[in-house]
Amino acid sequence: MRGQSAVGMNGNFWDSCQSWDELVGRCREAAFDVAFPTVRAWKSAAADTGGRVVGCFPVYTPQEIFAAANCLPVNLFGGRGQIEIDHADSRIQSFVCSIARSTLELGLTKHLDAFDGFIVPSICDVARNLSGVWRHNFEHSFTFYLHLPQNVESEAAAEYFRGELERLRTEVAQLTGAPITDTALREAIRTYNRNRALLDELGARRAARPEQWPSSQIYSLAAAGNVLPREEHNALLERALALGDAQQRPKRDAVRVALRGAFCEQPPLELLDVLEDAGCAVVDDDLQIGARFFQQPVAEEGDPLAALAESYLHRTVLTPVNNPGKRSRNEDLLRRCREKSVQGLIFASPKFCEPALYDSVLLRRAAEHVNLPVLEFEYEEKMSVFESVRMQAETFVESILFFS
Amino acid sequence: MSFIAEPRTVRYVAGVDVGTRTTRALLLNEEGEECGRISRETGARPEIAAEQTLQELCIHCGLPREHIVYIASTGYGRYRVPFRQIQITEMTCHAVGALRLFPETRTVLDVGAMNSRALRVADTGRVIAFRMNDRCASGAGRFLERVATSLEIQLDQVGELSLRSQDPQPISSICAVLAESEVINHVTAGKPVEDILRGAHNSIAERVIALVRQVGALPEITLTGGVTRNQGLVAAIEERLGCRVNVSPDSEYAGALGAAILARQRWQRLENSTPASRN
Amino acid sequence: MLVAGVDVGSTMTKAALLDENKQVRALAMVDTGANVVRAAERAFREVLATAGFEDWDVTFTVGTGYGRYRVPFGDLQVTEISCHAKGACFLFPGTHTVLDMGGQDTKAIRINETAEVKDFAMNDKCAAGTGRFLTAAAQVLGLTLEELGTVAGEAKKPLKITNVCTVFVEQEIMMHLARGCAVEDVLAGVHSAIAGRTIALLRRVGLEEEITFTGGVARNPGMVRALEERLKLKLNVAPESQHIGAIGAALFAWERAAHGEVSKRRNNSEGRELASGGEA
Amino acid sequence: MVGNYQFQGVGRDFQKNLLGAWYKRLEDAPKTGTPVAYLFISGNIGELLRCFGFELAYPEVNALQCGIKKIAGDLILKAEDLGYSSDVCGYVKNDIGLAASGNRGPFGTMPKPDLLVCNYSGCNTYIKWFEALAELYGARVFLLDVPYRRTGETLRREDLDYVIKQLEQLAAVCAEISGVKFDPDRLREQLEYSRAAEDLWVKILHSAKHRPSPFDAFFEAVFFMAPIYVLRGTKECVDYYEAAWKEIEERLAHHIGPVSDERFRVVMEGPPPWPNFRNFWELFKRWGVCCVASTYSKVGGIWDFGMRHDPTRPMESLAEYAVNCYTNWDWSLRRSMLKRYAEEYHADALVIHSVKSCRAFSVGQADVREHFSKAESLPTLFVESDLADPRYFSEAQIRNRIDAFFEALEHRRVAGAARPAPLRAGPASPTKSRQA
Repeated sequence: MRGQSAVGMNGNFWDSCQSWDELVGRCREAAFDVAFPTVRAWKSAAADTGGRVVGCFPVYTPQEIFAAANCLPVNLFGGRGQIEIDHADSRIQSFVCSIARSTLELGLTKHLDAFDGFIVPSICDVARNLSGVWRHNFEHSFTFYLHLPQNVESEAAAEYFRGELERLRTEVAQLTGAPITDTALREAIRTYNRNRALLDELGARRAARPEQWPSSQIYSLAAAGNVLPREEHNALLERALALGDAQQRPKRDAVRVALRGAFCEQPPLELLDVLEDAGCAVVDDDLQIGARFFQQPVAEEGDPLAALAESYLHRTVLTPVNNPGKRSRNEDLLRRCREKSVQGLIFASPKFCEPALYDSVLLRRAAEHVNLPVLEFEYEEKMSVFESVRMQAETFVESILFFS
Repeated sequence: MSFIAEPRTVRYVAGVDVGTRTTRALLLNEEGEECGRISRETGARPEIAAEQTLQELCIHCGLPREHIVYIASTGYGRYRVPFRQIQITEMTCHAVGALRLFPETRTVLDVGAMNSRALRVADTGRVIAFRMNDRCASGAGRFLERVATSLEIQLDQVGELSLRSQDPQPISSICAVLAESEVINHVTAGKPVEDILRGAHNSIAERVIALVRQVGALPEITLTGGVTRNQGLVAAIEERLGCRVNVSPDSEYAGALGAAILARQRWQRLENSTPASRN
Repeated sequence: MLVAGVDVGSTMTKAALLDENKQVRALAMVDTGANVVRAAERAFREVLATAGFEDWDVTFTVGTGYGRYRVPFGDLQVTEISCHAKGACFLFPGTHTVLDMGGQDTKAIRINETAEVKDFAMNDKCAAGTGRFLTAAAQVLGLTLEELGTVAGEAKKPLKITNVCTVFVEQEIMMHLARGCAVEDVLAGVHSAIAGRTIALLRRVGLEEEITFTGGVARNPGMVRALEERLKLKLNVAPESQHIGAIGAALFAWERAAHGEVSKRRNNSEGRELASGGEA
Repeated sequence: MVGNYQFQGVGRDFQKNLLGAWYKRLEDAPKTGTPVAYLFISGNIGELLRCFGFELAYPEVNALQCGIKKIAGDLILKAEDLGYSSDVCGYVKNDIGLAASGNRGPFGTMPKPDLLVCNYSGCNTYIKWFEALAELYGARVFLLDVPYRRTGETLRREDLDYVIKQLEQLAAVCAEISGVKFDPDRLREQLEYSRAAEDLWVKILHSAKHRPSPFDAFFEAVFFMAPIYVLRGTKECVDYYEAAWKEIEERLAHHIGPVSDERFRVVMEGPPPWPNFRNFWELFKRWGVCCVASTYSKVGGIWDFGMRHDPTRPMESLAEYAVNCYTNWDWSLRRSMLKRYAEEYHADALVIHSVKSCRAFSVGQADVREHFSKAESLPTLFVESDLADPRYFSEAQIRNRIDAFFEALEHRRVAGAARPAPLRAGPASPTKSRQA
């Protein structure tokens, strides 16, 4: 039943979208509705087969394991600025990032009643403690804390993480009541590899012709994947690639920028529009990076869990919350900037996000060392006033356009 | 080249700075020399303020409107100037303006009512790095207004008074509002007003200088914005920086001046090339 | 027998005078201003004058509010939290939760039948969303605090306001107005933004009915409405909501006096000088 | 008065001398050519590193010292000038600021590290901290990946094996850097000392079960605990706790404690506000409050429930210790620990001091407050400030909360009694209170 459409329509629903704008519009409806309509639809369609829904906290969760078990893994990105932090405020203090507070709020306000479980990877101190708070407040639901090794070069880590995935596999099997076969896992890996390839293709096309692929729009296309089965998202993305090229937009005189900091808490869509209005063309970003976390496909043969473990340890995009091992975050970022001929670097850190705030200091130094202009500001998922960001972005653009 | 110069109309460029409180306009001729400046209250409708300011400027300089060939707007209302050719942010303009006022400027510190900004600028006027402090309590002007009220003294006196301080009192609160109660606590603890005021000025200086350091302050440092008129704050800033800062009575016009300079630059480019469009 | 309570708040200083039957004989309120000591003196003298008594008629005086230790003639200091609990419970015996919104602080207090404070929570490091925020909003729009609520009532489509920082409310409001938003919609947004923060605070102590709303902001009908709409229940609001802290303080004084404690002023002479003004 | 007492103040003075000597050794390390390793307090594996002749430095402890000496504020500003946000950990900024000013602190000069051992990956901030130092000093980082102790009382075998494997790798790295061969006997010898010190320390902690408590398990413990975290595994560390225990025994004999009149016994959760340590303590003393148990005194490791370093199973017990520092415990374990403290130490209330800097500590404390004040109906006070950044300590606010809280407790106590409560906090008499 994994071909099942989440929007409760036939599998080729997305092919029926005739225009780019219609496609983007539908994605927005599906992706940013905190009532999770597509998830509820999927749940009711999967009811007879015992399908389960599990919410995944950023950044990285091996969703293949859920997909292989007749589960719908849903990427949770907090309240998307649409809900008030009300009940959660008495559980997590105000100096903690919005996403942790609003994700808990989603749970406490019954937005997640279609969900059967929650998984938190060990990305930071907040996420780690959130797992305990979650377990305390939702005692009877499935809560899994996933330990992501922080010493990727140690062979002990590979073995331990393989075991960690095995434990997850066992617990998920208990949740659904059916064992998870290697064959099913390999199929899921193939589907996710395809999904990552399509997302990368989307990014590549934007990098080639930014005016053609407005960031907030391709963001919405990618975001739909958070609440859809991957097969369906793949169909959607294929349609998008077909429709996108047909678009004709005037070429704009803009500065090519790389955006960093949004690997976990997501900015409001308006922020992306404001940046592009101000004359930035975002050609590289780490938005919703979890969906395209691996730089090469996960091995589709052999032991699937070992393959997932190996990919996590050695083929990931470098973020502030995974250990680079022998690699270097600075070089990684500067290389990507060169490849995409980036003219300016924007560090947009979520307020109170310590990992992002620590890294931006070191990365900024590295960028300035090669005379790559840097703009830094903070955002919150619930921000609604963009005047200050707009002005900073415009000044940044002016400093590059007028004086070079 | 001919011996008889052909009669031709002189052409001008203008910069219009639409601030929250005041709208200022400044006129440059083709050679980039200033030909006039004017200011008026912004009021509720920036469009109207901008329009009237420009008209007054024309009258003031006695020239027909059509002789102004390029107009750059800046300030918070920059998008609401209907007749602009381009809008530029106040940060870019302040940098260019400050550089015109003090050619050796490498750092600009713009302290406004609520926001403070530090800019590191190249000799070209290009903004190399900048930091804005638009977090709570960053507002220098507003903070002083609050302190003045709670001390029951005139705003224009606070700077003067603070300079007489022998023993400045610390004010630590991050929130401008809560800082008031600290001020009141000092008062009731019987501390002299000038010491409390100096403390308030110091705490503002601390915050804005943090911005300056973050952009990597290089001399010379030029101070712009409304609070430049407050010697107390200027003194507090200089004391903490351990160096003099440039302050000019014209600094209030730094934004309009910068806009005008960039307008002229842009117009000249347009004259000999067709640049790409920016919205 | 007469007892007094003086509540020295960040913006207003309030005084209450009670007699042996716990009847409120007089209330007074003055601006705190820069000199807390003088404010306390003024409020105290005013309340005596209204009721027609002299300071030595007062058996016992309790000081409260953030300036409580600066009430020179106070025989005892009690935090405003205990006093608001006491006062609220006195005026509305069914009270189990007290919400006090003053100038800089918002407090949620859970109490039992005997006004015993079970739990309390306060806004933290910043004055965002406190009474001062409304004052600032009123200033920008040139309205009085009383008008604020009324105007907000006329809102068609309330605005979403996220930044409740008191320093930035001006900027944010001006920006919305510049975009052509209606004043009432902006104000409604302001009220519901504060209500949101306040209710989060109430939840920390756990929202037990009845809820009594005290402090200056309780005078703002718009705030009352915004809270009642979100909570879906009615709030107790007393006409003397601003004086509840002072009344609570007076009640503590009454307990002491009832147990035969007598003000130090009664038997020392410099006490009188103190009471009759004089800087600290 | 003090004459009657033979051992009072020993715990404090001895500790000062010990730390002084240790800092001296660190300062001289470059001259003596001793290799220096930086590591963290939480679950530290100092015994193993000492086997290779490393002198150990703890950036946290330096930050703490700067806090108490009230220079943290300036150092933090220095780090913020380098681009660090006002929202990141004050300890880290303090240390970066210190490094940027030649590493000269109130304790002397810190030598450069030859090895950075991030011995606790549970705190992501630790990792970021050493990533920054690695770039600063060009030193090598060894990251010991310590799995979180998730819900469930029993240790997970796979977690221990994982840590043990890494400890073996660490030993290899140490040998490579120091050129010293690993000597198991030396490790066993140190673990013997560790265990001895741990036994004594636990005796001291348990003494707080007496009424009145002879010692404040938070405000005093933070000084008493220093040696077991930084010098554990040495003989002088054992000597220290023998001396400290004598002091406690004497206090028990004379029924004296940190407050002259013990009116409230509380369990304290969270670290202290170092730059305002004294004022903070005074705010509680005014009410006759004694902390009878605290979680901060367990940041390094938890022994009072039986855990010990064990010479017969060196690596195994090092691993157990590493995964058993307080912040590595899941909230369900932390809650049950707090509950147990409240019961076993007969506490009247729980006080949570929530610090912004340390998310590992504070995220979820509000949930704990929720749990104890409602489900467990244990009076719970929640105050917020910071452990290093003086800008976050607002005395007026904190005092207000503390006064209101104990006022209420006092009411409750005398509820029904003839006389109303003596609302004014009685001052603790200086003559009898120790370590004040």
